Amino acid sequence: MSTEHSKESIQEHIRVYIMVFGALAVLTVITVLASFLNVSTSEAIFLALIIASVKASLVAGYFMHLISEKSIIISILLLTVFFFFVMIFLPLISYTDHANI
Amino acid sequence: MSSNSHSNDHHDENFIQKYIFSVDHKVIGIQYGITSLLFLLFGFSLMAIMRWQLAYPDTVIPIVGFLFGESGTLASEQYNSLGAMHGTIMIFLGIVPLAVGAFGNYLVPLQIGAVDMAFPKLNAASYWSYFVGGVIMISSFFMPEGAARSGWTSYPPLSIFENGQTIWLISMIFLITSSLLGSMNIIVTIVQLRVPGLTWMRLPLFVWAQFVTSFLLVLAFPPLEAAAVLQLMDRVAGTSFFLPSGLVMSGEIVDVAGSGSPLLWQHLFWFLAHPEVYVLILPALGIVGEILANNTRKPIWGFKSIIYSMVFLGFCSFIVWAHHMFLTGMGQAMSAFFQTTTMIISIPSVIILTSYFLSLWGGSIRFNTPMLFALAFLPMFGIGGLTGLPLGLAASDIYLHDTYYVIGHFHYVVAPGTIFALFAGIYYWFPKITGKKMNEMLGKLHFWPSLIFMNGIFMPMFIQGLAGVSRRLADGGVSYAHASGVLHLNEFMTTSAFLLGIAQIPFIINIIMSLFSGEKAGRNPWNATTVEWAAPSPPLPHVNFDSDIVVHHSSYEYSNPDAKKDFILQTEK
Amino acid sequence: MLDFLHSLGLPANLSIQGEYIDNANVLMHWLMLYLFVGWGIFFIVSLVKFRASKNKKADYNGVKSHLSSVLEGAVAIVEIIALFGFSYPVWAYRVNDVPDSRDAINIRVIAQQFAWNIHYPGEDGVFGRTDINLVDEAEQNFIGIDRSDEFAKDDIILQNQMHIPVNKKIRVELSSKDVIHNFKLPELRVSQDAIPGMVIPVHFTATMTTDDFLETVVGTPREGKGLEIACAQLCGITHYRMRGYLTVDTEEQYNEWLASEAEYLDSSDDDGDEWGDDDDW
Amino acid sequence: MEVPYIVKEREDTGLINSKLGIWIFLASEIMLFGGLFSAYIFLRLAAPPGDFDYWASKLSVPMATVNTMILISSSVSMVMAWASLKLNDFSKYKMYMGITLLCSAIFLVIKYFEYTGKFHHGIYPSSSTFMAIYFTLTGLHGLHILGGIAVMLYFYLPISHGLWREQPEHFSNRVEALGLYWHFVDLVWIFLFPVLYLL
Ligand code: HEA
Ligand code: HEA
Ligand code: CUA
Ligand SMILES: [Cu+2]
Repeated sequence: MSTEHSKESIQEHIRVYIMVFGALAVLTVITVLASFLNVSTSEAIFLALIIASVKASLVAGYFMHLISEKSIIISILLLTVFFFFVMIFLPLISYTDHANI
Repeated sequence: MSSNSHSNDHHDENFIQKYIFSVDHKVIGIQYGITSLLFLLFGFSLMAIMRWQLAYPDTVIPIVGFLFGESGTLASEQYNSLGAMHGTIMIFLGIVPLAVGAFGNYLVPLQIGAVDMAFPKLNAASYWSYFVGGVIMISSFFMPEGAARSGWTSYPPLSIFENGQTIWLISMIFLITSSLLGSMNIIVTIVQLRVPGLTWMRLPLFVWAQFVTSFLLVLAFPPLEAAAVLQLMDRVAGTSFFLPSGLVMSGEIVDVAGSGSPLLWQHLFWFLAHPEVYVLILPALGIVGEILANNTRKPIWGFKSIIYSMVFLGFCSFIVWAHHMFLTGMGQAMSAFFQTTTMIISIPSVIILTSYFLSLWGGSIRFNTPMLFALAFLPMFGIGGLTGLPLGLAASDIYLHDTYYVIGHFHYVVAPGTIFALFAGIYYWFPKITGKKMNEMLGKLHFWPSLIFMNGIFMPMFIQGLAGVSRRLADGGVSYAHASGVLHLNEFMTTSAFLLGIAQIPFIINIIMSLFSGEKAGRNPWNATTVEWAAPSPPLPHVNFDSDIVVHHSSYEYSNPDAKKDFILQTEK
Repeated sequence: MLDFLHSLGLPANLSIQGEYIDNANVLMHWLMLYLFVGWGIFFIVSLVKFRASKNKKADYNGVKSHLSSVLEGAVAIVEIIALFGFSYPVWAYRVNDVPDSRDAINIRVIAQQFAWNIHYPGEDGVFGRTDINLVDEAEQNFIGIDRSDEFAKDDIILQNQMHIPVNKKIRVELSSKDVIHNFKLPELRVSQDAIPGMVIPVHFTATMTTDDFLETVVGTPREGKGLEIACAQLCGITHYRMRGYLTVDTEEQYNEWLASEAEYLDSSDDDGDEWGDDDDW
Repeated sequence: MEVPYIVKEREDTGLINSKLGIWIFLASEIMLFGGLFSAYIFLRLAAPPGDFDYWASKLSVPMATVNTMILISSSVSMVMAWASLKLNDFSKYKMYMGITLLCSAIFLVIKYFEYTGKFHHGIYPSSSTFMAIYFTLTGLHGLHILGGIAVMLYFYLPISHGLWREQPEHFSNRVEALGLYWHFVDLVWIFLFPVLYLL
């Protein structure tokens, strides 16, 4: 940390944090409002997850500094995310496959 | 290392700090080792009682019969308890802690030239969490409900209704936490604490194996933890995650909200439990690699492809799990997917084994005890692995699923496979750990009978399995007509199992005797090449090495034609 | 190889699909045998040839040929053949070729701790209504059949007794009342989990009657013991003796048996007394 | 001899130990919550249609919205606390850490009222599969908050301040690791909120 975090860059960071905070607040309101929209369930799910993912990326990218993180950590996380999706979707697919017989 | 480190502030530790609540990876490794060997012995004893019942159903159990009630015989629910606990203890309290906790802890820092694990306190926490989990697991035998009896797989709905399961779940949460802490530590240690010059491709196979293993543990265990929490909720909070609507238990409608799914548990369980079986085998493969290189006096053939295979194996192990679930009514697409991935995953295993075989060619093979165990590992793992193939093919699994064929398959990989590799490791590194060599004669007296009796137990299981005898039968199949042709084998298997137990006596004697009066071993009794042999035997408390370590060579420089000796220590200039 | 497996203990196969399953098994065992013997010979030769007492100095480079990659490729090819040639088709037959209920004998099997409830639709060919609220063990109504339902009047419900005709497609709808069981007919190479909350169809065609089968086992330890329905999934305390009896009849025997069961149903006002000759329950 | 790379990054990886360690821990946490999310989706598919919607409508969206805001604020104040350390401003650090603690406490209080509100209406985990997963997910999340509070208290109270005086770098690295954990807890909530309350 010592090298890349000069005083100025930290000050710059702080500005970014405040902006991200604003964005998160706005997005939260949007999520709630969107849930009152009259859309089909699948559209609602899609919309809600998109917004949540944007928020999550903001937190991970800026608060957790992932956008400037070292490649080892990024690759470990990519691996994890891959298995995360495997774990979520393979049982689901196999559930629907079960129902077919 | 760093200039302002307080190097000598470890001298005034008292006994408790030094041996009980130590944060030194070597002490923790030994604690893990002793505890897990005792659990191994305990798991063996449970199995001995089961095997007695299988060979002589409903006769009085010799010696320990009084533990099982007035009749002195084993009731079927007791048999189910012993089975579930044998599986659980062997896997989660025996082999994994021994292979990862003990060997990983002790050797990884040494082999990469580090002073300790990256997080010593976390390391101690990991051991104590394991210890508490183990005590809870054992305590379930003394609870009014008794120990868990739904198999180590704990399939709901049975596990929701059967006695003893709550304690099992709580204990598992401790054990999972322990493994998570331990494996995070190992990953960070390997990434961060390698000494200068020790590049990834110079790491010994054992370290690679631990690295991949740790990733499996970190990423596969949490889903089981989640599943355990859900099952605990089902048991104590009356939820119905795993209970569908409309259950009728012994004539009464089960009063829960319903609409849960028993298959959800199976998915989450096997998402862990398949990678878990590679957790059982990878450290063993690593140990065998070390010993083969050392005792053939030549580099491991196909070193790089072995490493790639291990990584690939680890990766693929996450996408094959449902081969344990073929008969749950799986459709065409999923069965095709999972049997294909299962066939794919067998290829890297074949590559690793083939490379080991080819490493023998051109060697100058020494047959000492560690080498004998390591060599025996190869065909034994071969049998186990090969019999995995018909199980992995959905078509043949229809017939073989949940028969003794499966029991035979996996015992060949874990018992004469992994256990032999771990024995080999103990014989091989004992001089490093204690400074004393183990007795060769007793070692061979341990090896040969073990090899024979292991096969005596597990080979007939394939025959029983082909005859269609199911596993987890409290009477060994007496009730079923199709078992009648192969029942006579039970007695033979049981006798072999008891003789196998007796064959361990030389081993225990050997350990104790060598500890006190073994031949002194120097730093490098086997003329080996990896970094741990540059440390004194035993390595210094807390710092391991007595000189600065820099690595100049790849890990198995044996019989290099340019060198004067037949081995080049990695740390030599 | 099949003979060899039989000599080890594999029982005779009595069903059409069983043949394909056995073929897959045989192929895999050939592969295993070749690999094991091949590697085994190499292993032993290496150990003898390169023992330290004979070969003092190891060769740094070792094997140079790339034959091993060829071998690994060969293993992969055999596995591909096994998958495409044997396993996928068997599975497709298993899950996609489930016969239409009009083309097959329909039987419902409802597993419970620790018995198999076998439910025949009777003469009208339609299963009567069942309702879990009607389950009454004391009244022997294990599956909650509603006898007041029109279709239920002629339904035959038995415990642990299953009769099927030979050479006819059988379609079993498998379910469970409590925990997971596994409906296993070893000689017919049928095995399927019975999972509560799910109804899973299983189909098979027997190729030999029980009587003929019994003749083939004369003189073996199995002599006089017919076919059984095994439970192959741990399901509780007496899982080990949860078994039913399967009788494969000729067409005439089967019809006769059906008629006698139906008669029995008519003669008794109490619908639940015909639990057959189950011995040790 | 001490374990190296506690304060100074290792050259080839560019990392200190604790940073890598906490990220691997978070990876395992992703899989833990992933298992539960997987259960949620699986059970939602298996449930009778409309069942989840019906039960979800019993939850209080306003309370959860407020809680979302609070948790996001705590995340910001956490990262500000760390930045203050980097700017060598310890009193600001104390202030921000205090805010974070306060926010997390409020979060738990609101959660407490949500839970007891449900219990008053006779709604328990056993009421339906949705409620079961709701209580399990939020309960586990709450435990994570509780754990976070414990560690935050440690870094807030003077017992840990000796380290700041002796090795400020080491101290701020620890706070950074704590922050990463805390943001993760926030991140989980960001998904829990729409998944449980809104869909
Ligand atoms: C260490 C543990 C371990 C290992 C390594 C494996 C390895 C494999 N396993 Fe096994 N397995 C278990 C432990 C293990 N298994 C356990 C514990 C169970 C039961 C769980 C339960 O239900 O309780 C099980 C169950 C199990 C099943 C489920 C069976 C059922 O319930 O119906 C299946 C199905 O696909 C399977 C397949 C495989 C395959 C394809 C491999 C492959 O990875 C194997 C690849 C290896 C080879 C192909 C060998 C190559 C060797 C050579 C080529 C050389 C041979 C020659 C000589 C030595 C001379 N295993
Ligand atoms: C790692 C896992 C592992 C290991 C090593 C073993 C080892 C053995 N197992 Fe086990 N077994 C399982 C995992 C394991 N098992 C599982 C998961 C099941 C399924 C459970 C279920 O159905 O749910 C099972 C089930 C199982 C069954 C089937 C039960 C049934 O289905 O009804 C049988 C039957 O014979 C059996 C036998 C044996 C035998 C004879 C050994 C022998 O190989 C034992 C060898 C061990 C020793 C010889 C002890 C060595 C100890 C020492 C040397 C101590 C030294 C001590 C000091 C120095 C302090 N096992
Ligand atoms: Cu029913 Cu086992
Ligand atoms: Cu597996």
